[in-house]
Amino acid sequence: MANQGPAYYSPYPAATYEGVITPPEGKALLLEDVVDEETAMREIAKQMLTKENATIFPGPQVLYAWSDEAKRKATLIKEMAEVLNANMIPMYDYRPKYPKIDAEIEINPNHPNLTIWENKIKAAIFIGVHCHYANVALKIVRAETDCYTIAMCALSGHEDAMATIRDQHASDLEKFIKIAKEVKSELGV
Amino acid sequence: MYYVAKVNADMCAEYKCNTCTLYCPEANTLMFDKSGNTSWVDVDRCKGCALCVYVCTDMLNRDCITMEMPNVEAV
Amino acid sequence: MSKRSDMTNTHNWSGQKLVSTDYLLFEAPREKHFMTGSEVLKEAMKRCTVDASVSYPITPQSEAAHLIGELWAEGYVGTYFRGENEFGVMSEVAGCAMAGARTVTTTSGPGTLRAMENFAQWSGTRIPCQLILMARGINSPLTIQPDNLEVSYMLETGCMIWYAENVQELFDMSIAAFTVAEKPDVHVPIITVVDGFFVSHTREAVMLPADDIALEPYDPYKAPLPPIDSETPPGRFLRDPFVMKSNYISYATHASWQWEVRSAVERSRPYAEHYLKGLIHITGEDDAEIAFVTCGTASNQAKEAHRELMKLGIKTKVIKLRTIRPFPAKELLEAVQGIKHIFVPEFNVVGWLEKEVRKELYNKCEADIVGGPRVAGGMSMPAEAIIAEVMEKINPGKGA
Amino acid sequence: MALDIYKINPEFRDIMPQEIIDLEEKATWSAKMDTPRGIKELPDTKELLEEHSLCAGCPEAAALRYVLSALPKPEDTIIVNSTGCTSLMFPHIALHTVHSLFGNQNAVASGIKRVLDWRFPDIEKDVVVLAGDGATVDIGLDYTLQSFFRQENITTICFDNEVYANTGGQESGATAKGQVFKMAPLGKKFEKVPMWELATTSGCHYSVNMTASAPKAVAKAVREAILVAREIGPTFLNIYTPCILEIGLSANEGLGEMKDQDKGRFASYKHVSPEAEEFLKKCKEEGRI
Amino acid sequence: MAKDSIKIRMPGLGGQGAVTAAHIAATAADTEGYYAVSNPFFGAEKRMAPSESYARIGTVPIYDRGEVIYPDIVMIFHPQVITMGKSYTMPFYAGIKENGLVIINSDRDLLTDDDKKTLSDLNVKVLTKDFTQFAIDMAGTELATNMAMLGALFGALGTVSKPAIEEGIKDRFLKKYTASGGTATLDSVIEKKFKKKQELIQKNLDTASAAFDLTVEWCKEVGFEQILESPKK
Repeated sequence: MANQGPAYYSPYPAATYEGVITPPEGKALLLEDVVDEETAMREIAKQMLTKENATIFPGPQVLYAWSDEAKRKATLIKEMAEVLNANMIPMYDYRPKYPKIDAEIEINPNHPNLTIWENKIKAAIFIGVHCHYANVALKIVRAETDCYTIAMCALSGHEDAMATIRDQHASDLEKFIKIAKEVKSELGV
Repeated sequence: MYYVAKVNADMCAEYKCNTCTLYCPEANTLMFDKSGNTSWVDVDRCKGCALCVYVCTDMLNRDCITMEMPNVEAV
Repeated sequence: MSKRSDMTNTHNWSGQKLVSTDYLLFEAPREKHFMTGSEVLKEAMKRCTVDASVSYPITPQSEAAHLIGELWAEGYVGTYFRGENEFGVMSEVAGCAMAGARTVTTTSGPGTLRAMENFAQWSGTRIPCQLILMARGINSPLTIQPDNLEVSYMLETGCMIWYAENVQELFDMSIAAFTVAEKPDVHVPIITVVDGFFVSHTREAVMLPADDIALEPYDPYKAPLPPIDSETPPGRFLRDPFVMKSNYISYATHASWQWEVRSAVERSRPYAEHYLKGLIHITGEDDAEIAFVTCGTASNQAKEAHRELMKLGIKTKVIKLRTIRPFPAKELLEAVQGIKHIFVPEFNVVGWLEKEVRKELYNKCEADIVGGPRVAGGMSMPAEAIIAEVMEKINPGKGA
Repeated sequence: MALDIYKINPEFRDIMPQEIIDLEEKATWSAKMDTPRGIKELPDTKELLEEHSLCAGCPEAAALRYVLSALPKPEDTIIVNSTGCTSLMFPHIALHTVHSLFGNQNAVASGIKRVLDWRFPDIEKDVVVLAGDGATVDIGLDYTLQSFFRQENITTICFDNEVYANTGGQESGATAKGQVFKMAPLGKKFEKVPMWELATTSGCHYSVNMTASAPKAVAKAVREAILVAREIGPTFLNIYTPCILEIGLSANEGLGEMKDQDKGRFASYKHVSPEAEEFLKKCKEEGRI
Repeated sequence: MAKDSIKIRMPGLGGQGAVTAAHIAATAADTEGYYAVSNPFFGAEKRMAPSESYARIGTVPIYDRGEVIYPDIVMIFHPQVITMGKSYTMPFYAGIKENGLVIINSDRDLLTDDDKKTLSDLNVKVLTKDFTQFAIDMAGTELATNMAMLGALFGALGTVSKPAIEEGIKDRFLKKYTASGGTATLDSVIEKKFKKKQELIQKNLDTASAAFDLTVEWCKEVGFEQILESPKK
């Protein structure tokens, strides 16, 4: 069984109970520290490039071709996965799935830990997941796994992730990819 | 309750009938193969209610469907 | 009736110029008017680019509900109708908000309790609607008079709760309320409370900006959950997924969901801080050793008492809580530094605010806390009663 | 745009599970079809329903297949549900849906419909309520009828199994007189509530009582009811979907029970208002039915 | 070393009698002189949908309630609990304690190498057997699967005697219990299969007894030791 967090079966306490909330505009969060966006981007790239089975979890907002922004982000996320040597596993919707998910190829916000255990994922990026479900999933992952979670949010960010950057639009992803490439060559991986 | 439906494709194809597929309570479980002209069962989704046997045997007098033990493969 | 398609980049469907909340609240020039709480609520909603409202009669909120109906008839509100009862109304509000509308409704006392199941559903489905609660006594025996016992039932619904003291605050707060409730990381319902009659039916001076400006419209695509409109993925989406135990680990899902709703309320703090200019307001002497912790009309009454006590040479201060959920614990603790006696005057029999204050200050503050005075069932709370309570405490047996 | 929300970005096609790809490629969306979609596509297309946890042989599960196959425009249809057995299927419908509280489904649907009409005046967005008899006739009767009185443009479908099945078999208003169920240990004391008649007198323009024994008949009624609701006013369908568990039948006996009741408590009832009749005639001429 | 109390988790599918099995297990243990409690945990209580029940048995009073998060014994009533994840916990043995036991009703091995390693590291023994076929052979119906599983449980415990098990079974089928509609229906289906209630009980007893003996032998073979203290008489 996967390495389980301190709470094991209960996602408590949530980060807000420890006084951590979403970062202000223009800033990012690394654990409980408010930092500059670029600092966070570098750390995110480092985590993804050095942890085992790093994986990107794209959510519905980027998986489907419903807007120009979604189409553009899809291309960038694919490139991001290549730069980070990361796998991609989709969170294609949010419904509890019956009778069970195929944890090898999909992730569900109601029990995201299953996918993380199954694939022994030690670092993961949530992107394009609606904030509420991202937060529900991040709380469970935080409690039940030792995965380093990263939320790349188009809105206000997610304090239950270990690293979160906010207001991420297509141009910001381009900036991240550029930084990730730099970090990659520094690390020589 | 360990049984799932099994369609005898040869017999079924003789009737060009898809009545059972409409009555199956489960979605995308008892399907119709247009090229082979026969119904077929997605074993993983079948709950074994045997309603299709009622339709084929009792309603239509045809006996093309039986209930059988499925193979459960190790994960 | 107006059409939503009449909206442009600069003006809403009723032709009002779209402005930021900061401009509307803090920068736009204001003029003095003289009106009741119900009337001022109409003025506030008129400037909020409201998509939908559902109403139902109950004293004392009926007037406000009529007036929002008039706004609809005048073309300011998108859609408006009368529901069948409060449980129905709050359900209809849920539907409106889930479908992507900025939605407002009003209720009072027994209506609030009738609708109760909906409030937890509202927060659980993360809709940012606004309920203006004009507090009134709840049965039995029947009363239609002001009394805020009903608020205690609302405390753990997962909704934000703000409390306005007077007509002016009702105007400013109900505008800020939409703005804060609609922040993507907050996005939970907001209940703006005023004491019925004491605010709804009290006419006083109020400063209002012009009515040709209004808030930017609500953008449902910046919500933490997709709106129910079939226009945004995932196509396969259930707004309130029925997570049963037969789906393994659903207890973790349900627990996380609940904690997430409460986390959302916590995330509103910096926004409320900005738009309300502080979660608490303090009136009185910095070096006072006596404090009144209040909300709503009790704040007014305590300020009267404060002024009279000053005449007797007794220094006090009034710490008015403007948000109840989230509870301004840090601000309150700072405000009671150096205080020896805390009084919590309330308009209900149970003293729910006293309990909240005690819980937050337990082991953190040396002050003696007195839950009183209390009135209920429509009584006013004269400054004399508050003064008597204070004098009894600091000068036992001697009276005021 | 509604159909685009099912379109997968090419960059992710290779990581998407087959059922999601099937939904895009093989489900019957109205925008992709020249002729009206319908129940005839069921046997060989991707359905709008995934696996769920209803009992083996449950007639309600079959009826939901017919309802979904008959939606005139699924990509622009919102379904509102209530608590009960139906809520076990709800999370598995491939559309935007709401699980409301118990009984308030027609109120939630009213709010949704009015706002969709406000936000999208030029797009036909259908709102369909689907709930059991407890939700429709007992706890939610007020909200069901009031939505009819208000002439809301929604379709209400009651899956009538004549019992509270999800809670373990208690008498409901739709239970037949004399039936012994929990909470009616001496048998039910009053007649089955004729909800279809109440619907008619409360202003529904289309009201039907039927069983789910004939898939095509159910599909036709659903299609007509939704079209009438869209253009004219509220519509109601009462469909018998027996709880085989609570009446002691085996998993394969539900269909026989429905056929029996075609001549019994669910003998065909159909009310169509004159406006609706005229409208349906027009729809038929245009090939929409 | 034997413990003063153990917890048993029984995931199965609706209609298989896992709830009844926990009920009888606790009744039999109580008859034997143990402290015992049983409880079901209903999700959507549907045929073929996940359903779980729990029994706790000890020589000391049992205060623990609710679902068993940390079991000593896990009894899998249906292969789909594993193959389709029809369980409240994933993986199905989540939380199992050292030196525990897993009983699986299946005609073939369903465990992955990872599963086997995890369980063997914890010295958890696994008994996989087609108890449904066993029930068909013994009682003539697959509906006696739960009786076979019960027999296996008590065979492995070794400290609840056959007379106590008999008492548990009789108690369940001869008294009137508050059961869900589904359970009541299945009760009547089982009853219809036999001419008399007495015959039903006898067949059930025979099935449980045979599974008991078989498991006693198995425990000797694999070295599964007494897990629960003997009752204090």
